[in-house]
Amino acid sequence: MTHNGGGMIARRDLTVRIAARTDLSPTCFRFILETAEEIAAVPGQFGMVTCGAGFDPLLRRALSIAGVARREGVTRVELMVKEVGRGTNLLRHATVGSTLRLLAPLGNGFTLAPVEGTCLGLVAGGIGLPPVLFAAERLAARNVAFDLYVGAASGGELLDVERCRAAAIAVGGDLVLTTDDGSAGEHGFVTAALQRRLDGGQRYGRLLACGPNPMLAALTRLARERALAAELSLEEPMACGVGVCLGCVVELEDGRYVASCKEGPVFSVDRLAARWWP
Amino acid sequence: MTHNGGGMIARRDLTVRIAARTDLSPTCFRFILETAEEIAAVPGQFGMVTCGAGFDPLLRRALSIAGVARREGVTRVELMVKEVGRGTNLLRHATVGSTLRLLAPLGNGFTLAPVEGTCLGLVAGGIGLPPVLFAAERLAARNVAFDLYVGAASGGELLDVERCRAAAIAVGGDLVLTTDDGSAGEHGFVTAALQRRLDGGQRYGRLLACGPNPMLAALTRLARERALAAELSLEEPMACGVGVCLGCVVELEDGRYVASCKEGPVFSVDRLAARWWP
Amino acid sequence: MSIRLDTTVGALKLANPVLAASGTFGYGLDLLEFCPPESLGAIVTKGLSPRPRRGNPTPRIVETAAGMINAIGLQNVGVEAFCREALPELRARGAVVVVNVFGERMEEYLEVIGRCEGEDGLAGYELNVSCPNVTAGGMEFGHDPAPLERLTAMCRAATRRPLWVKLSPNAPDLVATARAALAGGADALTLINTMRAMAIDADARRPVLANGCGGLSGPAIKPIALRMVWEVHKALPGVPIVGIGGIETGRDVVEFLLAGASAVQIGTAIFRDPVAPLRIVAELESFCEEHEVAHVAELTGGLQWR
Amino acid sequence: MSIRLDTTVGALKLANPVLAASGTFGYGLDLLEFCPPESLGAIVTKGLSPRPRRGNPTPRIVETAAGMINAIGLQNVGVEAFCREALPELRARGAVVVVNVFGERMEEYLEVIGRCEGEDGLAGYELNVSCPNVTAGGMEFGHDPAPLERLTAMCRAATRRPLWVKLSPNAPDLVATARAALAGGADALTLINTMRAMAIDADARRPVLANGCGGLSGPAIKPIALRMVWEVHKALPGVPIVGIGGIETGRDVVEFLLAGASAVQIGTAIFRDPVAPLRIVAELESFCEEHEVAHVAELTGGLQWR
Ligand SMILES: Cc1cc2nc3c(=O)[nH]c(=O)nc-3n(C[C@H](O)[C@H](O)[C@H](O)COP(=O)(O)OP(=O)(O)OC[C@H]3O[C@@H](n4cnc5c(N)ncnc54)[C@H](O)[C@@H]3O)c2cc1C
Ligand SMILES: Cc1cc2nc3c(=O)[nH]c(=O)nc-3n(C[C@H](O)[C@H](O)[C@H](O)COP(=O)(O)OP(=O)(O)OC[C@H]3O[C@@H](n4cnc5c(N)ncnc54)[C@H](O)[C@@H]3O)c2cc1C
Ligand SMILES: Cc1cc2nc3c(=O)[nH]c(=O)nc-3n(C[C@H](O)[C@H](O)[C@H](O)COP(=O)(O)O)c2cc1C
Ligand SMILES: Cc1cc2nc3c(=O)[nH]c(=O)nc-3n(C[C@H](O)[C@H](O)[C@H](O)COP(=O)(O)O)c2cc1C
Ligand code: FES
Ligand code: FES
Repeated sequence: MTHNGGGMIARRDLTVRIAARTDLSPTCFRFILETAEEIAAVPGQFGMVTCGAGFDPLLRRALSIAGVARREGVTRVELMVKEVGRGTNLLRHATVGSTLRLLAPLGNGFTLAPVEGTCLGLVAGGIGLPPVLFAAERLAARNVAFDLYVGAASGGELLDVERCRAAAIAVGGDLVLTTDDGSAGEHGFVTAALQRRLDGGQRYGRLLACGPNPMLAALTRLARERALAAELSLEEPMACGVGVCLGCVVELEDGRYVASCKEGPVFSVDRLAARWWP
Repeated sequence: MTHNGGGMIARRDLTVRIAARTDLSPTCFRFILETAEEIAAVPGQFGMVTCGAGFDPLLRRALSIAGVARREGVTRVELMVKEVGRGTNLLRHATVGSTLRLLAPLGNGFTLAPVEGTCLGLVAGGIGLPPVLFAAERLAARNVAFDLYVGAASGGELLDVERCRAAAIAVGGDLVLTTDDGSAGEHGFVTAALQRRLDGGQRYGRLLACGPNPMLAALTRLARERALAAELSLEEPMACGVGVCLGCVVELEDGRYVASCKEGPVFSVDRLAARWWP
Repeated sequence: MSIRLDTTVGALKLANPVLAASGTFGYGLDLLEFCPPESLGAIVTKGLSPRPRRGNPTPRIVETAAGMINAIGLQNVGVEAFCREALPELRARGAVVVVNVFGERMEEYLEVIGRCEGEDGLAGYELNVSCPNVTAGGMEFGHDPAPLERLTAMCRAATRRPLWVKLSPNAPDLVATARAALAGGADALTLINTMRAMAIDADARRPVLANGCGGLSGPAIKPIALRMVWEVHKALPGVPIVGIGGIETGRDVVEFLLAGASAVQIGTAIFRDPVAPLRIVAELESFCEEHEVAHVAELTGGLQWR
Repeated sequence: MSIRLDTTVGALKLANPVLAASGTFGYGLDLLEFCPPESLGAIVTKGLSPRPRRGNPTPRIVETAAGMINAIGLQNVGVEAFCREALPELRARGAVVVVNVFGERMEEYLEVIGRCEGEDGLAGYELNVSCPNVTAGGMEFGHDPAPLERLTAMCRAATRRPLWVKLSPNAPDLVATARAALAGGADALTLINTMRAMAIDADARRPVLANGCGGLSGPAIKPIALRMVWEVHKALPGVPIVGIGGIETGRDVVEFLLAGASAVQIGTAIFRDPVAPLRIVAELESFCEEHEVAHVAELTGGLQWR
């Protein structure tokens, strides 16, 4: 109820320059945003980004931070965006070199601490990749072992496969790719691939996941059935991103609604209300 | 009350590409819009241009056509724009290479026919230049004689002086420049410069003018006092540009309100109600 | 799949549910090359009074966020000029024409209808009882159920053609005015007209509009219009509603139909895009194709409350 | 020139006329590094009820053209938690705090006020009688003059602190409700709350919001809010008004002041820009400098009708 400064890292609202935009798939693109100011973030945290100049669209859009690095006095923030509506369409067509406002870092990220004796399981579905890839690269840098599961609708929608592979290889982990249509990797849902590995005896000390709600629901069921620790990054519609509108609430097991922008967007599955594993 | 097709020239609503934008002054810029389609226009006609992608700003902006030419299958429409508010700000920052919608040509233009025994007087104030320069260049091409009076707040705001000079010289006419602050050309209002020439015996068969309302009011007084024929291009706030909203009406001497987008924007001073020469 | 776009508003059959709104499409003949009137479900004329009206002084319009305020003051050519000059061409083209009627007194409504009754080729009347711009021009009818019912009944007695009453969103009690219009014999309700609004010029310390206040239209009001259509539909199920307010796309039309409208009108959207009504018909058709809606009329009132 | 930004709302002195609105600034401590509560004229708390409330199921918000609809359902921590957990820090910071109060029954309003009366450092109360989201939550008070007067009088009897009543734009007769609030002893009127509105998911054929309807806020409603402020100011000159609705800039504030407001509240703008209220104070100051307004209070009611 009181002051949330995004943990230890100070939130800032900065004017950032669109330094680059590259297509990742027919629907997704990468944004590199630059500023001379310092910003830090942990995987799972997000930013609120302005899109468009007028009052329509009115609100900022929530986007997970896919990476952040500072070099030679410039902070580079990486976003990965899927065009799904008007706001993301405007972002896709924003001029490289023009500026946006980025309010970040917001919310709480994934728990990256290693778990004695096991490795972590990272699971991304579709445009759920950015926080998961960010986590993978941070874990790789700290030499914490993990397997990385990445699913998409089709082969063309698998994003940044080489970086995913490099991160997993760096810690001796597996990269498991799946597509709903079987056009690349294993055929079927990414949660099914995970389940097969679990059934085959693979153990994970903690699952970290982001993706569409049906995937997260499947994962929640799986984690609860097998008593696995799991953290999910949820996507609720957000107006403010900073805990004052109460638009983005998630129902917890105790019946409370909490602001996912502030207490989340990453939630441990055992805190979530039953509607998350219907 | 019925069908207005902009005279003989068909109106069209076209997607046009911003081929170039160049600064003309600290506040004004030139737009070159390209399309493979054919558009024609006469000086004094205007277009309605979209600005921005969303519903804010909602309406198109009215902009006079400063020139139009077709070469090698491409029509180039020239606009000259002063940044005064949100719409024109968005236009200023629109990406070269991106597209706009242009509904044009609209309204009725100046009478360019020569008047036996006299030359024409063309008068532009500030961003009133585009239709007047278009008229000057068309008249020059037809070898109809005119003097060209161009006024601005200061020397830096005198737009496209070389083209103005070239057009006037081509027909042996004078280019008279004035600035309100005396920083270039004659000191004072452009209408005062015109009045001095008239007092000195200069005669004009018809005045064609565009500029801010106070200038047009001064010119109307002058024209009515001396019984000179004069046509003014007026700028009323417009929503539709095509005669259906009745937002842009101008009061005529007979008390009627007529849509300036349809019956104008060019009006003969003798048709205008008294409020035009208060 | 071939989609049926036809619909009915009461007894009136329309080829499609997309109409041009009053005051935003002139007398139907200004945009022939973009949007021929016969291509629409119907056109509603600019509000007609017995005699020509000058309207308000300028400025008459001002843009607002995703909207605009107008205070045109019901400038129009008068019913006589309309019948003589525009109607023949509309008729020749096969346009379905609804005459938007208003007056400062009840008799004036009757005068307009009376003049039109002498003409073939008019599909019906829409009573504008809700214009917020002219103090004497209908405000009281639209806000007060009793006189509204009286006015509607008088007009009802004067014609057998379809009679629509266009409701004011500024009325104290929307459903009460709706009931009054029906009690008076209205065949359908059009909603909504513009919302009373104001813009101020901070530099000049004056209202922007010469009239002071005006009516807000455009996408800004769509969520309110949609709520009002749904509210009236819920309160008076089965009553034909013509929905209007901020419609810009075929998807918007679907929303109004689901909320209970049988047809819709396109107003301010025409100012941004002269081809808007036709584009919207096409978008509506695509939506129906994608969603396997065989007949657009199936959508009316199809909203499932959660 | 040094500009005086201080103003008064009735007897309450404020350092500047820019307040954070209820429901858009939490309990004042969420945006400390962007907008410390003590830097504003005052902050209005999220609506407080006697006991904590869960609020509505999700989705609770949806964006519309230049606006948004919310149906939060008045989720709040309850007055007790507020007084214990947030108020001490607000007090320590020197923030001017107005408690936004609501209840499902009259007694609940009194419970909230009763609990707050035991606390120092509260500047006043704002009664939310206009929340369109909770069927039982104030709707009747805000729409019907008689119960509104009774409610206001009961609350008046319970406190000597400034008492504001926040009016509903959905009320049948705005001026009548304003009069009722004053008759009950209100010191000032806040207007407007959100406008009842609806968004429909055409694919799902359902309302977007779990609650069905919600309240529209943001720039879309500014022209309506401004008109309402002016209307109440004209009808009841001299009555202190706190203006609200779609304010995004210092210039917007000037417009509301000219229309008759003594102070304003910033709501939805905070969602776009966490520093909005402070930025707006700065813009207001610049406006006054440029226009040689020595004291911002001079602007109140300064609109010249044309
Ligand atoms: C914490 C968080 C992190 C996210 N990270 C990413 C990311 O890294 N990459 C990415 O592409 N997308 C991400 N999203 C989803 C992204 O915010 C939406 O896709 C985006 O807001 C859609 O906007 P639009 O205008 O294009 O779509 P529209 O459908 O036109 O948006 C309409 C409204 O719905 C909201 N909305 C629509 N879809 C979503 C959604 N899935 N989640 C939340 N709000 C939504 C919008 O914010 C807007 O207010 C994230 C969402 C959240 C909450
Ligand atoms: C027939 C005609 C021809 C024009 N030709 C030119 C031209 O060649 N170059 C040029 O720079 N400008 C021209 N203008 C003026 C131009 O339309 C306005 O400057 C522009 O609309 C301002 O938009 P904005 O959003 O930047 O300003 P804002 O002040 O933010 O606009 C707010 C609203 O007021 C209207 N508005 C503001 N100023 C004017 C104005 N002077 N005339 C009409 N409406 C206005 C806008 O259309 C908009 O609806 C012309 C206007 C008309 C009517
Ligand atoms: C410029 C203008 C003029 C209008 N004139 C009339 C009119 O004469 N009669 C009428 O009933 N409604 C009139 N209206 C209201 C529209 O028909 C419509 O009800 C309103 O604009 C809301 O729809 P929209 O948001 O699609 O524009 C007018 C609206 C505008 C914008
Ligand atoms: C998400 C949200 C929550 C709100 N909660 C409250 C509330 O608890 N009590 C109240 O009186 N008003 C509440 N309001 C209304 C605002 O205080 C304000 O009256 C309205 O939003 C219009 O102002 P705006 O356009 O500046 O947002 C809320 C508004 C929003 C958008
Ligand atoms: S988005 Fe506003 S509280 Fe979370
Ligand atoms: S701008 Fe609409 S009638 Fe002229």
